[in-house]
Amino acid sequence: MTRRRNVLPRVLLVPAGIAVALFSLPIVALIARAPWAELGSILTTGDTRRAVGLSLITSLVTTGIALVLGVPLALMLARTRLPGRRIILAVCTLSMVLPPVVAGVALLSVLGRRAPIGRLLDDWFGVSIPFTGAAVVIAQLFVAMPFLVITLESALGAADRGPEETARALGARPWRVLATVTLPSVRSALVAGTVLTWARAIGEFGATITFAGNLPGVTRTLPTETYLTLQNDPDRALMLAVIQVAVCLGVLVALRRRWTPAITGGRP
Amino acid sequence: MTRRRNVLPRVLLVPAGIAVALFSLPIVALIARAPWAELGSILTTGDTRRAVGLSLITSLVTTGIALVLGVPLALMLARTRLPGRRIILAVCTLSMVLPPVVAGVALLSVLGRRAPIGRLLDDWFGVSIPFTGAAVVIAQLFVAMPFLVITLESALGAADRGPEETARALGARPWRVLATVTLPSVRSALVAGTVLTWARAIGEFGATITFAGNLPGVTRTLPTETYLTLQNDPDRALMLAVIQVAVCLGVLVALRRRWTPAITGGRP
Amino acid sequence: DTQRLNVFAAASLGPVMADVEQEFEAANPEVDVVVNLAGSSTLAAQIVAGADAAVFASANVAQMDVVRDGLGLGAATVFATNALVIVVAPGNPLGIAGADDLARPDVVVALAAPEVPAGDYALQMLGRAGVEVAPSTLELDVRAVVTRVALGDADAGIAYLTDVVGRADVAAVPVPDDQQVLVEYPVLAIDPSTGGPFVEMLTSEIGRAILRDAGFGTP
Amino acid sequence: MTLAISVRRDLGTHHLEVDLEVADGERLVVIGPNGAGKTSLLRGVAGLDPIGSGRVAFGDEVWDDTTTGAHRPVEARRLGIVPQRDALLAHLTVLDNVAYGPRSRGLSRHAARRLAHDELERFGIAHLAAARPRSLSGGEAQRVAIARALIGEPSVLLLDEPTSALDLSAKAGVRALLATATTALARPALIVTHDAVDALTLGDRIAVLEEGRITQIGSGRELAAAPRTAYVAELLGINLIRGSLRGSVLTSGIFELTVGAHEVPSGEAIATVRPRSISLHRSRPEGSPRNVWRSRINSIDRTADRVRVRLVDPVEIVVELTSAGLDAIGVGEGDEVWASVKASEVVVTGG
Amino acid sequence: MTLAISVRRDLGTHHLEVDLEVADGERLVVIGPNGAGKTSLLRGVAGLDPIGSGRVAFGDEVWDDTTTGAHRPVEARRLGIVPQRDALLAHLTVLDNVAYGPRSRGLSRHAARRLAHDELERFGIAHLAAARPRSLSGGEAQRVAIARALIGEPSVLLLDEPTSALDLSAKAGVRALLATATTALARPALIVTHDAVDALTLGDRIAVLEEGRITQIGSGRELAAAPRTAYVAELLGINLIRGSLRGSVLTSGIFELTVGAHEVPSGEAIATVRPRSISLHRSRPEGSPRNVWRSRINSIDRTADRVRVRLVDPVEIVVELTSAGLDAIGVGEGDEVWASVKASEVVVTGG
Ligand SMILES: Nc1ncnc2c1ncn2[C@@H]1O[C@H](COP(=O)(O)OP(=O)(O)OP(=O)(O)O)[C@@H](O)[C@H]1O
Ligand SMILES: Nc1ncnc2c1ncn2[C@@H]1O[C@H](COP(=O)(O)OP(=O)(O)OP(=O)(O)O)[C@@H](O)[C@H]1O
Ligand SMILES: [Mg+2]
Ligand SMILES: [Mg+2]
Repeated sequence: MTRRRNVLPRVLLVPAGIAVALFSLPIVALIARAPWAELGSILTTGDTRRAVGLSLITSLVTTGIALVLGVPLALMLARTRLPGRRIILAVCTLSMVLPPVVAGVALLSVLGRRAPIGRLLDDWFGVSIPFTGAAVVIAQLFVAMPFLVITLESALGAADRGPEETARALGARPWRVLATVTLPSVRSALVAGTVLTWARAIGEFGATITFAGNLPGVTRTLPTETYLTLQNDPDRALMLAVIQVAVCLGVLVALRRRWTPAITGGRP
Repeated sequence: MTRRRNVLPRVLLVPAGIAVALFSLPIVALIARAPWAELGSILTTGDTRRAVGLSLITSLVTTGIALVLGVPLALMLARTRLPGRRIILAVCTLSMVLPPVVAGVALLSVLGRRAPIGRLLDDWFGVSIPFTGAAVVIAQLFVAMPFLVITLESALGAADRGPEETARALGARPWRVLATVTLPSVRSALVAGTVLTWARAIGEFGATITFAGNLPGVTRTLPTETYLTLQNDPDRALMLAVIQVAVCLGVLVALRRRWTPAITGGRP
Repeated sequence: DTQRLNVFAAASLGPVMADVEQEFEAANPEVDVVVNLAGSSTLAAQIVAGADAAVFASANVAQMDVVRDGLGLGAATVFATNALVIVVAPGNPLGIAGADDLARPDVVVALAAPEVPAGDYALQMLGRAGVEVAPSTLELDVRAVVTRVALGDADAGIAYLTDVVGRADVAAVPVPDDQQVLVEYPVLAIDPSTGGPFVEMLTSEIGRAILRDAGFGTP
Repeated sequence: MTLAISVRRDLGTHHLEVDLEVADGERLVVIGPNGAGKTSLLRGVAGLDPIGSGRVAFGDEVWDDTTTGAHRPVEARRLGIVPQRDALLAHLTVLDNVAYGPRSRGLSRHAARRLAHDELERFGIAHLAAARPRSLSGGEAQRVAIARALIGEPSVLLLDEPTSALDLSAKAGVRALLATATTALARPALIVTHDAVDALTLGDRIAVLEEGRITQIGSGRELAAAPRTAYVAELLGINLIRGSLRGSVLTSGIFELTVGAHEVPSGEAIATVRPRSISLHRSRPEGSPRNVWRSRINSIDRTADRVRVRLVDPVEIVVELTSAGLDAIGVGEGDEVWASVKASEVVVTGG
Repeated sequence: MTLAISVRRDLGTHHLEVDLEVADGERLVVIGPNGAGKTSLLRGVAGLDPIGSGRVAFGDEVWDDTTTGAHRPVEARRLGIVPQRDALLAHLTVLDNVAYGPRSRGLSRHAARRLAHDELERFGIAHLAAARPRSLSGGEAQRVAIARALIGEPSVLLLDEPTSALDLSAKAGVRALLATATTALARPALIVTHDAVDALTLGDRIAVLEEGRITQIGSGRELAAAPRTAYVAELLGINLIRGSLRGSVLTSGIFELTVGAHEVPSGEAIATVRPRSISLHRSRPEGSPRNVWRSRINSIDRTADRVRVRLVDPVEIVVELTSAGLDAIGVGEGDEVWASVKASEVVVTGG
């Protein structure tokens, strides 16, 4: 509790330092190069604010849906002997492997107006998914949810089953076991997977633009806005990227505040 | 050991099923739409084969370097009281949040020939990083390594410290504790993080084309090739995407074969 | 011992550049042409950041200006032109005859974003036609506009003629001359000694023939 | 309602083959050497481990039946259970661990915590309510686990070595609490232990499990009167020698023992000798005892005023004497001694 | 070389304040009630827990000194250690667990495994070599942990309740092995236990730890002769009554006891009475005993042929008698009885 001694070989500081440099130098360069003078004008632009708002909302909705769908999937994969277990895991990974633009095309091939399911939706309900906020969320889900599923599945697979047995022996039904034992025991993986999913969702751009399109206020997210600005006004685009970084940092720090004590609280 | 009863609420099958559909339908659609007649001609094209080779090599090199750098970083973050711990974790996440093209610009701002560090490298060693295989790897590292770091950090943070204490009490020095206890205890997170990193790396495209360029045989990876083909021959591009999916599936299955028994072996 | 010649070319020029490369290498066996294809703005950023480019072939004048300003270089040569068309589904089921029909409420329109050249040109064209269009999406590049129409999610879009040449999954409705805009492709030898000959070939009759085959106009 | 157990399961090195009935209100203690299968049996009854083939039923509730495939999930068996290891839920406080069962069975959080608090008080560990399991001492954790098993109104109690980490006075206290609780509950209780005092004090019946089979079952008194195996005899502090009886002489290998008056027919037989009835001598004793032999001291266990000397060669025998008595002879581990016992102290029963 | 321990650490509810020396070849047993701080002490000495403030030294090797900040990491202390819980490395086989220490100290894999195999054979568990810890029974796991602690040539042995999960014969065997091993090693050994037989059999000296402090230290004989606290007395099966002595009468609350001949001055004093010297009666006994009082039976612990009856009110006293004796009186838990003891059986010592 007082001084806790370092149990790691010192040499590890070298690669760890290189890794930190690799992550932070480009961000620092970005911040250094950005035209801070334009910050005011950018922040007061309706387009930017709409894009930030849309990005935040869609990425959070995506994260929410990813939790609702991804946690059950991870549980099924880790805890039951599903026949196609490994194939499903591999397929989850594939959506990360596709270039995002191809992912967008693939989504269009399913949900586009002329595509099998899209046509049904259109004919029966008059609903068309592309060019809507829903499409943005679906595109983000497709590329970002695997992070949650894979992170969580691995943690669930490694978790000791003893506490679940104990809970059941004490009379807890499946839902209660899940809520009070299984999920708390993989809480840190859940947090990590959620953060990864959210970060990937808010950074998503290729699949979104291909599947959902790009209309200010409806489907134009901050990454799209940044990419477009990069075409004509690279400096301003860097400033947008810095704003993106700042927004994300804000959300992450807010989240960490709420989550981290819960994670590390148990350890002395 | 014989029949193990399902301890999960049945209803979870519904969201899990939706999630599987979300992942698999677009892939199925992709495969259905791809012009299989062209497969032969594509596979015999030197460009395609070079791109597949380059993608495999760079992504595996990236994964290797990510392990060498990322594992120590995750260890440092989880196991020592580094002052900037949380900030470093957040910064790791930021590189995922940036649109990949912006990430490429940021990398150019550090390692471009006119940029601070790039200029030093050029002046002192005559080395120029952009437009080389090294640049491809660096771009992939920048966007893909966070998955390894964050997945592993969370698993290390959650892991019981008891076994490490036991190992030390038995006389194991830090390196040995690391190799025989710490890393084995987070093996499944290590595998998950490695798979995520590799998948993200082999799918990387925006940062690569911006930072490393798109030189056939040198920096033109399969996603870049797919992107370019999409410009001029969309159907052929779909076929390329299917090839990418097939290559990745092959690698994943090969990896799973080697890894999975080790992961699940301990559980009854 | 071959000499390497880096050509930075807009992605839409890919097939053209591949053919010119072949011709050039045949004529100059000691030179190995390497074509770096990407969006014009990406290429411009790379060149300004110090990339070792001998030739820059841009899909628009603005990005060429970025490079010229950034490196303090002289004027570029226009080596190709392009024309806008209205892209529709094969057989033109909605009977779109011209820009006016793009304003119809039953027509889902995809345009390129005004930030990219094709979007800028499309706006100019619509301006000349005096039509106000409410697009459903502003794509990041012109190919995506064609993809939209090809997949059927959009009924019509505005793209370059070269984008639809030889495609069966879309059809083109020509734009009358009075609404047409001038689309120019500039090329510049960043390194005149090595890049000059390549630019020469591109602007020679050989290059022009290749460009015409791909649907480009030649000045 | 009776808990009826019939289990046949492969344990790797041996088979678990147990048929048992535990009546309502009965405390059945299962005792046996390490690795005999006690924990496997308990976990099988709980439904945590497969039972291999067989049947477990509580009254007319079938918990497991491998012929019909009937299975009642663990959580529906209303158990009061203390697992042998890792009993507590590490992420919950002590209070919430104890409240977990009642809460799972539908009580409000408040009511469950109140109940848990009372239970902790009964066990004298209310001051630990807010602690996390990791910070508890071994004995504290075990007391919490027992409190948690007794709370609510479990149908069946399954306790796996509930007192192994407890100090002497805590053991006595917990035994008293267990006795009261099981009597009040009037439900079957299956208690695994290594502790002879636990077994004799708590067990209405004691089942001895050796290598997966029950070798003897009965009240403590019955076991003490006629232990059937060396393990039971040792547990109860009695020497047991199996051999073949002819007349008044029992032969076991090269060892011969003259036994007291009996009506056991010749053939396989068991002789028992109380450790206190054997004397030790430094040299060959003179006088009346019919049985005198030379042996070697293998080990000496001490209690406050007595020592238990284990002799080996030609036969394993434990001798109990006072510390002063041992000092008077002046021998230690590894030394040779003479042992003697009167024939009348050697009781013989059929094999 | 001597292991010199001086530790002062906050344990939440109380303080751990221990000064101890364990000589080379000495087995020091630490015994005490649950939560007293035994495990904390052991982990502090090992370097696994902070020692708060103080100093731990082995010969002239300083292991921890909070005044100078000196610290020798755990792995450099060459310990033979059995932790109280989760002793084994779950992902290694039994053989590799036992081979882990020698391998860590530089032996080749082959040599370490060979050594480990021999050690497992010594403990009679070589057949478990390939098993994973999860599949072991509680007692099997504990034997593996002890084997692992004794392998190699540890400088100091630190064993935390090494026999708690063992059956009776395994306990005796392990005790014998421990005794041999520590004698052969000739190194300090610190052994925590709850088991009086362990303590008296293994302990060259016994340190009694209560609420973080050592309340008595000495050989088993010394402790038995003059227990200083109720805990020690109970552990050794002796009754202890603290009170104030005036002449031949010791007063403790409302209870008065006439004591035997003594030379203790008036004032605070301790009386001890052996449980066997007290008699129980159903009704008030006639005759010579000077001390006769009415009491209530709180609990009864049974061994094979004897029972220990705990009386409460007006004073806590344990009485030991034969099962037959108890049956003859015909009383049970909760009943009122009369107790009597001769004054000459009540030994008094200074407070
Ligand atoms: N999952 C398993 N795989 C292989 N063997 C097992 C498994 N579980 C138990 N065993 C073996 O079955 C035997 C019985 O184990 P069990 O835990 O039931 O013993 P026990 O009687 O409770 O012993 P103890 O008194 O030491 O706790 C042991 O030899 C053990 O190694
Ligand atoms: N990390 C901790 N935080 C708070 N309290 C602790 C911590 N570790 C130990 N304690 C408390 O210190 C006391 C001593 O614990 P310790 O484990 O040393 O007891 P022990 O003598 O080994 O008991 P037992 O015989 O039950 O194993 C206990 O009351 C325990 O709750
Ligand atoms: Mg057991
Ligand atoms: Mg302890």
